[in-house]
Amino acid sequence: MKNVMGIINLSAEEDLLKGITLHRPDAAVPFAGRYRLIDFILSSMVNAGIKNISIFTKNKYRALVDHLQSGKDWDLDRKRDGLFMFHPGNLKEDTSIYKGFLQSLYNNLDYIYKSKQEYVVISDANLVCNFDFEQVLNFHLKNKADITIVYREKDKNKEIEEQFFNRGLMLDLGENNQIADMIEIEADFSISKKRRLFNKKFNKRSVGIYMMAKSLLLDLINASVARGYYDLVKDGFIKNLATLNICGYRHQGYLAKIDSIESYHQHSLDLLNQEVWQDLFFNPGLIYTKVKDGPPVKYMKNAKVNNSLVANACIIDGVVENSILFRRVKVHKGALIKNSIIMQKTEIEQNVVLENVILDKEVRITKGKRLKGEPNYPVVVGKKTVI
Amino acid sequence: MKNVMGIINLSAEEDLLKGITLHRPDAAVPFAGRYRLIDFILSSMVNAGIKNISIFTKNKYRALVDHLQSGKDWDLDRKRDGLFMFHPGNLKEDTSIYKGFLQSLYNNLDYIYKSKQEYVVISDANLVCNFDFEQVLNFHLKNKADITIVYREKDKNKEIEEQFFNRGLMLDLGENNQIADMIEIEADFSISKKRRLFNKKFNKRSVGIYMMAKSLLLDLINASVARGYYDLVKDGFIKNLATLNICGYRHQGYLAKIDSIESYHQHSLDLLNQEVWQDLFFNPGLIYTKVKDGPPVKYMKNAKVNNSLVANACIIDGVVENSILFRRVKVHKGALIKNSIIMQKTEIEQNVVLENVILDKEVRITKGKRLKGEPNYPVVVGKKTVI
Amino acid sequence: MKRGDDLRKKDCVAMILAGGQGSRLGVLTQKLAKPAVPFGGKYRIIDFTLSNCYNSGLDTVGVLTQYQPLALNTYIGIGGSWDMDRKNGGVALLPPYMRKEGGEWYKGTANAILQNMDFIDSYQPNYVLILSGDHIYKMDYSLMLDYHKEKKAEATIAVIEVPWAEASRFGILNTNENGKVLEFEEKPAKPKSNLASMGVYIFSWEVLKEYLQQDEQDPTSSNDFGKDINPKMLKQKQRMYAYPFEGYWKDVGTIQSLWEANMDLLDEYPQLDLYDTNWQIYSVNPNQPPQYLSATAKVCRSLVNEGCVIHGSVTRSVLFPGVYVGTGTTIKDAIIMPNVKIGSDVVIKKAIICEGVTIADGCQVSCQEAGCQQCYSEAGITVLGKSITGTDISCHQKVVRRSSKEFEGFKGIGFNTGEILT
Amino acid sequence: MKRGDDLRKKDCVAMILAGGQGSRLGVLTQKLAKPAVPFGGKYRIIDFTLSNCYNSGLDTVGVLTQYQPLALNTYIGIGGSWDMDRKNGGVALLPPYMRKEGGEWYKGTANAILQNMDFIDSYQPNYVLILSGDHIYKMDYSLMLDYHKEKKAEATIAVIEVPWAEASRFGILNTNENGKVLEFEEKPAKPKSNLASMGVYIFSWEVLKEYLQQDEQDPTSSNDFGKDINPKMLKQKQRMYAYPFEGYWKDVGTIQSLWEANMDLLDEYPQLDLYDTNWQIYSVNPNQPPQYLSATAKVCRSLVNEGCVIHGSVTRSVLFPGVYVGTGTTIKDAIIMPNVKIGSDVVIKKAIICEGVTIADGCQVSCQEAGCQQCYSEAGITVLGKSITGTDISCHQKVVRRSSKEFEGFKGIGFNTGEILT
Repeated sequence: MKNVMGIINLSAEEDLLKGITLHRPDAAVPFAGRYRLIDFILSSMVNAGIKNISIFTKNKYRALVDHLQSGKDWDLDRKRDGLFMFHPGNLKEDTSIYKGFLQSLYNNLDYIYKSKQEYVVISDANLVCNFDFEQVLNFHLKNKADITIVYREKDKNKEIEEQFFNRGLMLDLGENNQIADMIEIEADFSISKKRRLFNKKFNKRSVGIYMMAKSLLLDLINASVARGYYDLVKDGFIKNLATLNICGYRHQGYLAKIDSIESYHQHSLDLLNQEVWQDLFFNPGLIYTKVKDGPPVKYMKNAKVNNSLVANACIIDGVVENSILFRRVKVHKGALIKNSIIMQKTEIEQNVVLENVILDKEVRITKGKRLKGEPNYPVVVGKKTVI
Repeated sequence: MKNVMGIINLSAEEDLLKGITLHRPDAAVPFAGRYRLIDFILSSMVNAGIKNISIFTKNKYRALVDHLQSGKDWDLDRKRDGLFMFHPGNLKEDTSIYKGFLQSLYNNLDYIYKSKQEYVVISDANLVCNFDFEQVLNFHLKNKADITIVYREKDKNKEIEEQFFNRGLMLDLGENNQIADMIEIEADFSISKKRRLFNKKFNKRSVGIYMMAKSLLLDLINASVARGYYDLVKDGFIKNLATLNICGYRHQGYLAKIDSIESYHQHSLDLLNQEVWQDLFFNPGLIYTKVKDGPPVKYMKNAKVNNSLVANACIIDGVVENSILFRRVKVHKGALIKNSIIMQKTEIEQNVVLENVILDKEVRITKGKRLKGEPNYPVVVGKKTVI
Repeated sequence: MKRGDDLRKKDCVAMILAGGQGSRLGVLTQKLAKPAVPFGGKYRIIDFTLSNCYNSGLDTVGVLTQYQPLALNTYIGIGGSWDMDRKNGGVALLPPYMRKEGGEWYKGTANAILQNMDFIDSYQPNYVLILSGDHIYKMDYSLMLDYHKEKKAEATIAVIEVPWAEASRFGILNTNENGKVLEFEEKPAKPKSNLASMGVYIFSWEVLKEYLQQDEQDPTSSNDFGKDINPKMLKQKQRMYAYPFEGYWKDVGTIQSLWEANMDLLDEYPQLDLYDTNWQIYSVNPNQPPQYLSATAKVCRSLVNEGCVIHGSVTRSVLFPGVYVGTGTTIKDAIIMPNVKIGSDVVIKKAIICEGVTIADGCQVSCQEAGCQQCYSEAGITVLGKSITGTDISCHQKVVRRSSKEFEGFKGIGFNTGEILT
Repeated sequence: MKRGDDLRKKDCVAMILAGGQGSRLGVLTQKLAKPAVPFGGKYRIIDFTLSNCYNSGLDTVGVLTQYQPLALNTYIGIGGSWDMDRKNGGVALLPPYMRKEGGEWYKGTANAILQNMDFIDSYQPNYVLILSGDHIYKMDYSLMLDYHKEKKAEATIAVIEVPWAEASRFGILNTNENGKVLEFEEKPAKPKSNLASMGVYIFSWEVLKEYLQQDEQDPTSSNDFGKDINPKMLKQKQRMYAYPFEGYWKDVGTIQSLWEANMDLLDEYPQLDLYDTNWQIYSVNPNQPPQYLSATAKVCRSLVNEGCVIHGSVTRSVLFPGVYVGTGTTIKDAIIMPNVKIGSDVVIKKAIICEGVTIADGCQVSCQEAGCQQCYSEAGITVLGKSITGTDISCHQKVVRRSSKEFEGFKGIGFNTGEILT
């Protein structure tokens, strides 16, 4: 995949994870004990041999810059190509208003022009998956597609699946993998309208990964921006449906799109299935993240931990079930944690009981306190809160 | 100097170098063949053993981020402390308006609090010097100063010196190195008023380097921001002149403050004095910059280069006098370059004549063209121009 | 040009002796230098010495290698993990090398330093700190250097109080009330003091250089600090002081002491605290997902690292990254090194399982026969250096009998068979 | 876990032989391995091979060191300068080392590879590329590897056409029209072909392994690729091909060839273009200010690096970083290595001045007596390895007579006296 450049698009972010994204973009939300959301798609690109990767941010990008730094931990600190970050409005004056993804691309057109790769893959950042980009490229070439859009089909009936197929870019797939029609389902569509569209023909959802020739992307950017259009999908894809060969590639492995607190909570707990764990972290490649120094987990005398993921440097003397513990969490004797996600450097004191909660970084729950949410409505506690 | 943290303040920048700062902050302006302005003060801090350095930017910081990256080339890519960059308005929403340096500091108060050093040195970024911070610390401690302000005294009568003392923060030094009074001379003061102030008592100019205890800085920030004041000098220093022991430290070595195109041009040509060259680049430490791969300079058969500075990877077959050539400049046969500054990747074709010009990066002057400015009014040619 | 030129000058250079074979660690050091042996669920032994250097503010460190250095070289690189990839100074790996006059291997600890005099001289240091790469401890060398300067000593030797009963197993220093060394006794039958040398020395470089050169001329010398250099210096009345160190310190040169040092970490409040962020032990960080403990797991009084998947019961044990433990398996008092795959219904007791080993379902690793030479180390600790995948399991393979349960062959979920080590 | 586990597998591993003493370079390699000798005003010789690897897309390189490796180790580190500080692969420095059975120095090129079989095996490569660290050239090894695969060869040897008149100085390969090697001739009196071996080999690893092990059993073997392995493979009818290379290539094993290769760079359009950004030669970049040419300087047909200060005249010469040239001084046909300080009114002709040397005012470096053994190298090139600061200058010091001008002692502006190199 030396001939493909990667672009990660953070422009679509709309603070869907309120409460844990106050100080960070969605892409920098901690996930799975030691990662940030962006690690999954970024590592997938690296594992596919993509060596030129850029990230187009929208706002609040400091957390992301701190996380990625020079790209060294993803092996992207390179003399040629490597990792690039483009922030809005810092090129000329900082008075410019953010207009859309295509505007960001247009502002950095020289970078895209100069890049030596022939193909480009564009991806959203909020995808939890270990994605095989090589297969998409093979599909793209085999189908002689102008644009390939990766989609998922509904295959289970879980509540969370329902949500997933109730929004976003929905595809109507025609013959020969060609997309016959597509529509962006907005949040304010009525449920009955959504159902109708889905049942009719728009029953495949784009996951937010697109592949095309770099030259075509340049054409789309120039043509759209010249007319004052700034949306890649609506202005670049849908308006050109008639003239371009746009194909759909079906992704079949594990993939979760994190776009709400509920999906964050649910998909975090997905990882407690050992098959998902194995698939997500090892297949086809490893997921990289910013490495941190820290000793192993210490299980004390009274520890009882079941069906849980635990990151390094935790010290556990309590009971933990169906939960995810990030780095340096302390669980004292007598504490009980169930169906919860506990972020970095949080301390759970003696005899605390937690169920269906999400604690952000550096929270402290003092002796004997109890917090309980519901699976579809977890209690979220903000960074550095003391309860 | 393990006990001192460094802060580089870019907030005062006002695009004084129009023409070569369209895409960059003053701090990122190329200087002396292979450096950026910020390299001098940053290297001085590093050489003094300061290991925790932060840079507070105002706008257009991408060029600076690209230049500094992880800080590796300044030996600042460290597990503890190291290099930090703080950009305005990216902490919360990007709607916030830039109010002033103290606001930036206030927005990142947690970083300053957490830093383990007891003292802080704050410096502007547009200083060309090889500064000995250890002497300032010794002076500060010996004089039991609350704040030490570094100043220069007028010691020559060159035109450029005149300019230097006609603006900025001017000090009236009393006894025991204590500052009796100070005044900020604004650009719109009449020349006669400036002269009067200077001749009276305000005859020492602050170079923009301040040292104080971290705890005092925190007090000044909190007190000022709470009242809606955001200027370090006017609100933090001048208003507290009566209650604080503010001392002046006289800097005697080479120091140039680059705040206009003319001073940029003149001070660049200062370096053609071998004593200045030696002083600036070796004494007390080395000046670091982003390293770049490139072969040595190649002098061809017709090369004739005198009283000039030449950076690596240039190929020269023409005549160069009293000039500065950045990396990868090509000078063809028959070309004549005098009193000029030629930035990176510029090509000077056959029989071109240049005198008193500043060419930004990647300019191309085609065969036989002639450009001529005056020493106090150099011709400036913008990036990527073809003439 | 004062400072510009002086940039390379360093007050003190540290030299870590990391070339020893560590033959008493048997199979553990067959393809690995002793300082590279895994320790504490995450680290390699040399991490402690390197982290001590960094935490003490020493940024110029030579690591003397000789025996099986590849893993160590790859691991240390240019020292980035210990923040020692510095422009001036940093970590240098120093193997023996050929000169114009030919080359020779390091004959002893003192000879190793002698052969690298040029390296040390290039920093023009006032002092040289000599360290071993195979001790587990946290120590601020800068305090010892202050002590050395304060005493105006030519040599300072760090000492630790050991129980009187054990003193005869150590090199013992007898000092006066000011800490001045009066006498050395190597493993004295009747020790006069309980101050044991820790193998940590500071020398004034100019003085040491002379002794090294002198010692090289002496054909009877074993070119060793403890045996030759230090006694000679004492004899010739050089100012030599003992620096008293308090805290945890352990030489992990034997299977037993290595096992004990690992177990020490499992105390409720261990003397050596790995979780103290003020004196962190740095290491190369593996890239593994968080560990997964299944519904059937039972883990307590243990250290477990990332990438582990545990279905069985683990008690008072240390698990390195990437270990898999099947259902029904019981592990107790054991050290399980990286990427070991353990099947179901296995029993492991008081054992060290080497990196990458695979243990099939139903096996039992803990020899019942106390006299069995193959399985029992001195301390009754089984060291397993080879996978058990076949049915022909015998004591001869340093492995111990299967349980009565039918052998089924190990099939981990998606794990390949580990590499065979022995 | 297909790819997760396969991560370390590499199609081809490169091994650079960098252990040679290079005794024909005399004083230049007294304290320095040959591949670390400075070249071309900026580089060290090994930069060309390392850059070729990087530019060819090879990211796994072993560098075999033995003789005076410290400068080389420090220089290469983990390969960051060549963008080879990669997570998987990268550069590994491979000195000889001790095993359980003891250690031995590298006996020959083949033995050096044999001793590092474990290292190569850890990447499970299909092919191994064997390179020398002392040739100046730009070559895309990936094309040669394609050729090797296409020919289904077991061994491929890169060859270059040399002038027929010089062919008898090289190892010559006779091939059929398809490039298949039929015969080797080492320095043949009457060469049948003008295809000379460049010392660049690709082997199929499994086949090479066998031959290395076989060769080790042969007590008469010198354990060398050119003399032993390749002839044996040919004799036993292994498929061996010659890969024709076109372009600049030079073995810089002698003073004369080193000097010539430097001078070749000064042609108006040199065959080896250092300014071509598509095949850049990477090196560790010094941190020096731009060079300063004063009002009296006269520089042409020369390469001059950063940090130089020039007041005199420099023609057809190569100046490394940090060189100072005083007023009235004339330098011609010379190579001036880093940090050499040259006073006023000095004359230097056809010479190589070693790193850090200082030359006092008025000295003349260019022996007038053609028969003088001390000053003249074979090619009439003076190599100056020692500073001239006193008045007792004689031929014996490999330095040549002062001009008649009164000796004044060199006082550079703020420069300290360079270190004496012998």
